Amino acid sequence: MIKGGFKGKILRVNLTSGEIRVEDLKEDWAKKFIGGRGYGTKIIYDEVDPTIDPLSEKNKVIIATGPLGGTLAPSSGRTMVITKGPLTGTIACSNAGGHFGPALKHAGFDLVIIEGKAKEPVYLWIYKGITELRPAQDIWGKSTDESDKILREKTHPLAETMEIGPAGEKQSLLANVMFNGHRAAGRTGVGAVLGSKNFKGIAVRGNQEVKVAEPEEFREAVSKTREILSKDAFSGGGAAMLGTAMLVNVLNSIGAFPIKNSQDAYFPEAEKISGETLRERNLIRNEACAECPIGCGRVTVIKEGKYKGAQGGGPEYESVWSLGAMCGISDLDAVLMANYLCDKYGMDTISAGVTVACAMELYEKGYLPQEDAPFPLTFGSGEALVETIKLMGEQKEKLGKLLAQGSYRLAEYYKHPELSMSVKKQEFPAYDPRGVKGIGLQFATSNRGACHVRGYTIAAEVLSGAVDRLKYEGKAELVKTFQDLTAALDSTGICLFTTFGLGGGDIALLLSTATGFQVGEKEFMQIGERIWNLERLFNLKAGFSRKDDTLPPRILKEPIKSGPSKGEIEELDKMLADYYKVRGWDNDGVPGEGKLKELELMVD
Amino acid sequence: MRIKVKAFATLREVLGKEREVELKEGALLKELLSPLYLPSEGVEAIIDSQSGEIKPAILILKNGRNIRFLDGLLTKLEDGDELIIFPPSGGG
Amino acid sequence: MKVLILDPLKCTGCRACEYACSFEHTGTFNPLDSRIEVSNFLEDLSFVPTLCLQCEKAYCAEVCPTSALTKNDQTGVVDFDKEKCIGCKQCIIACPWGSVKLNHNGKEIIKCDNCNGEPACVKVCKAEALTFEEVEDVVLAKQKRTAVLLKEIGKDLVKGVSS
Amino acid sequence: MKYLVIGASAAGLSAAQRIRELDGEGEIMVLSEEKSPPYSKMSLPYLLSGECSQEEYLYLRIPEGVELLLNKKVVALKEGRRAVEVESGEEFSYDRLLIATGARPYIPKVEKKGSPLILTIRNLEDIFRLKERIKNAKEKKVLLAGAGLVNCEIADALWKIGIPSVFIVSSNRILSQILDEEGSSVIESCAKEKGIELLTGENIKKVEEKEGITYAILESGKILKGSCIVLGKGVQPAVDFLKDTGIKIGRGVEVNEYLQTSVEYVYAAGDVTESMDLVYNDMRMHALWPVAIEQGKIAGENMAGGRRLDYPEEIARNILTIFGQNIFTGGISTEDKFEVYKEYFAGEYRKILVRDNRLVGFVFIGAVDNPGVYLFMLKNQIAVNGKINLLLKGAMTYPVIHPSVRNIIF
Repeated sequence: MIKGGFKGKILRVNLTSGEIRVEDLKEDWAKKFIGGRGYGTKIIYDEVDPTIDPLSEKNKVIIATGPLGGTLAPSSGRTMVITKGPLTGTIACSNAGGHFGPALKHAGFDLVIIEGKAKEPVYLWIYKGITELRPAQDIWGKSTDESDKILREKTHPLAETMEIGPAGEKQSLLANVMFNGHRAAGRTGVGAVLGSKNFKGIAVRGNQEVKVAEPEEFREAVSKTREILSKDAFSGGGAAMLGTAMLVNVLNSIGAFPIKNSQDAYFPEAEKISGETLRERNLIRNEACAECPIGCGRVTVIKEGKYKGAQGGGPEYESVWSLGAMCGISDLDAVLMANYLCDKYGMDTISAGVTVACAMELYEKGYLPQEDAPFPLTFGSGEALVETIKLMGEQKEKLGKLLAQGSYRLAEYYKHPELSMSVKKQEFPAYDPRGVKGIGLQFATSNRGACHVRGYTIAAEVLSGAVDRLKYEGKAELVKTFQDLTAALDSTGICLFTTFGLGGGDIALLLSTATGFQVGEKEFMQIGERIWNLERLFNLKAGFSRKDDTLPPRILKEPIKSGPSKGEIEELDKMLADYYKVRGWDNDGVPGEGKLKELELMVD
Repeated sequence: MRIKVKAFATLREVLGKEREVELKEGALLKELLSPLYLPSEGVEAIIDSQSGEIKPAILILKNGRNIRFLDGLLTKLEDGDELIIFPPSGGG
Repeated sequence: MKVLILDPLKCTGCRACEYACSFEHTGTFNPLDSRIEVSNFLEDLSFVPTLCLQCEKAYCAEVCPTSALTKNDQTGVVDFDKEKCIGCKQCIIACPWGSVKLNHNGKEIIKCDNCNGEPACVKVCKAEALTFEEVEDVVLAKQKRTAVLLKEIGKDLVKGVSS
Repeated sequence: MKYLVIGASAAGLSAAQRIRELDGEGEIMVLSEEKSPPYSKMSLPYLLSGECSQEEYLYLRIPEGVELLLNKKVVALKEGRRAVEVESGEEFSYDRLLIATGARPYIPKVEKKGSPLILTIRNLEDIFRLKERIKNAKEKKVLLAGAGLVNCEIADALWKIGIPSVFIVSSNRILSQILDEEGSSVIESCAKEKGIELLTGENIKKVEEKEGITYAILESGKILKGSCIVLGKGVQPAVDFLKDTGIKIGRGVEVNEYLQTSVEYVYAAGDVTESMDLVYNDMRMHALWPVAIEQGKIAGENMAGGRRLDYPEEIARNILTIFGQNIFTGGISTEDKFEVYKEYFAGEYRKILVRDNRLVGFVFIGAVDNPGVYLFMLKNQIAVNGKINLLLKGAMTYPVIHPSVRNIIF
């Protein structure tokens, strides 16, 4: 019996048959995997053959909330999108902020399973528990912000929406899933899977309550956690002041801020694209996701120049970096414009920026011939960035189509795959492993390709400075801890940023009082480990192995040329074997029977 | 000797964006982080007045290296060093 | 006497106030059970929280046939006595601000009661868009607020709904 | 100054209150024809259903310093002498008079045999009589002649206390005075679900009582059995005593914009008056509780010589909950006119009518969101400016109407 937190209902939408079914949430699964990422992964693991083509009809997409979504738990607005990712071929889980997740709960559902393929474009309307698949031909082709507007026009002005843009429709491997046109579940190409299913999106509005199992205890847990977050200097003030882009100066100051496709890791012009500058030049106001006391979201506008008047959400630190420094660009207006465009097309800003950077290096080195480039793709050119993003988003010309497949496939096409700054074909985020050793191990072992939010060791290696970023010792444990914590956290429905203030115990307390499950810190971390291993099992079955747990040769061999981390390379081998051992896996990175038994994953 | 001190984010309000400080040769970080050389509000934001230690999660870099992994407050400064101070931060 | 003050320019749209309000009054989370409501304007990502102004001459109280709604001179709050309420809903159509509302299932009347002097919404408003402030002369303060509000609104009425 | 008010309901008492506020000296007297202290008539169905748990809750507050006399039925107005005469022959003089006698149920002619019980619901005693009748009847079912607001509320109250009922209506649907056909059919199906029957195109021809059972013989020949018959065929202004006076009567007592009648020093307010309708642009009866309160206030203000307030044009509006559904209507709600926008989804019916960029009517069944804001828009004829979707879905809120509030601290 579900006592609280969860609504206890799952919506299964078969696009092939048009059938929509309501199923019960399985309590034993909820106990073992919580909701969100964990529960969604379990469904994908059980129902989707890991070897399928991610863009085939057989793939499924889970849109999931967690048990803390729709409550007053801090920052509980996350929505998870789980599928087999087309960019990587791995299990994929991307998540976004905003208000969609809570709205889905208020409409009566913990998660939605999208399966099959519609003959014609459709969208799903969920209203107070009543559902309907409706034609979406006239929204197909529209940008995500337009789509959001039309969906709300067609359904309810106060509906929360989820949508793909032209990138997803055209099955770009960089396609994301957007929420209300400005919050993104960005990575691994999840939007392309929906596009392949002719599924434009969801509009949802509900009227149901979300209950918690132990209201009084939950109230206390909420006050306590909100208080901790308010007192913490970052979550209680700094984040609201500068947004995530505050990190530009931090990472650059330690010389781990990759520039020009990671040819170096120090950007002399960083200040021009920093959070401080963004605040001065472009910030209109802060925006917060559901129930979030941190409020890191930016609403910005371009005040002058060619793009004057353009306005939107963001950019986040990662986007400022990928579209800025990584392309050698210090023109903040161009970066903002590129960021807004990515959102409109429904493209992951990180992968898009890094792919542009890759194209620029290919071009400058002469590997990408001039006849393939409609204009010079030179590092540092804001105009080239914006135009390249348009090519990519609209898949115009030969280059546009190539760009839309991401940096790896682009570089491979031009015979230099080593110039793709990616792991398992997914582009790097904004941290140079050569300057922060643990994050390199995290990139290499992440279950969805290069990624910072599967295990944000930056918090310990750089921000709190609890461990030395340049040492290799202890990083395997550190990475495992962060990975497990995040996997469990992503399953509750609250935001990763809460962990700057909250520990596993605090989150476990929120979870326990909301659901009535007795989960302590230890159990919570174990749930995370269980999810992590299940994701690994999926990837192993999909054909991934130790050889894929690696980093681009540049990171392993080319020392950083300038700045505070000058001379550093990443010696991944010093950590990888250790990591497998800490995880209880064999030398090939395969979880042993003992580990699977311990995690109660054997039956599967 | 001259040391460059840069501050970011909220600390800019109390320390200024960037300044140069003139110190005697061989001075330690501890000596620099005093009202003698920096605005007292700035020092208060960095140093816990009770314990005299650096406040948790304040990040101080000397030439890009976290001073925690050098000699902490006893880190020796040299002419031309660049000191960067961040308030607690996070990101993603 | 203390009154709730709203500053829409500070609102980040997190809706924690709605959840806190709902939880305080029902023990569950449902924005539709919240006395305070945040209007979102996605076009420009701006947000406006609105709640009961506790009018000096309250339309809701005036039309209530059973005196379930009464102005409390001690607290300044227009009190709602659920026991006396028969559910005729005259109050919700009388309030031009939409501050006396129906709950999520459309069955009960809900109205801001300042949480008996400790508003739950204020406690969770990290952005400080909502504050609970002591004012010396509530009537005067309210008159001033209403005057400002009405002056601005007067201009709006001529223009009509913002497009 | 001597103020006399006839009628102790919403209009009368709100006028008395306003007069008292403005004139601390004058004598204020309110005459009521009823024996019980003033109570809220619109709440009677709630007393039947039990939603109003105590009779006292219905009693209206008598303003301080106002003299109330019960059991004084006014039978004549002596305009020359500035006095009224009550049934007992007693006379009450005035300097200013307010007619707030309200309305009485319309009773059609029906053949009766034996002592059949035909009730109307207007007064407190009516509820007690109905309850008593049901209690003693052999056939526990109420026959409702007419399906207007009152009878629908009675049917709903009866359903809540477990008593079945049957509607007998001459028209083709229920609530035809406030709903369009789609709206009616939504409510009819809800009624059906609750086991409430509906016979359309029928009239009661004859009523008989045999062995404690009431029989209604319909024009079609059909015979229905029940505990009693409740007549709900609308109301008429209570103006009998104004016959042969100078008070002009149209649909109701005619008043000018200051709520003065055609006779000097005599005002009228509430259900007894007719008033200009803002959207229909003609004189109509707006026999509505909040209208009575508002009119009472304005009449009181003018009688006490305050600022001469002119009474704004009125708007028809209704909000009620029957058979588990909320219904909210305003302005033009029974027909499709001008620009019509409607939607029926998930059991919710919504319709708005727009004329010249202004909202002129609406029907909301099921979800009733921000009704006060809608009424405000209707009353103030605020430009809609293309926000049709927002308006249709019930999402109009005051920050949308008043964008300025986005930028001010209040």
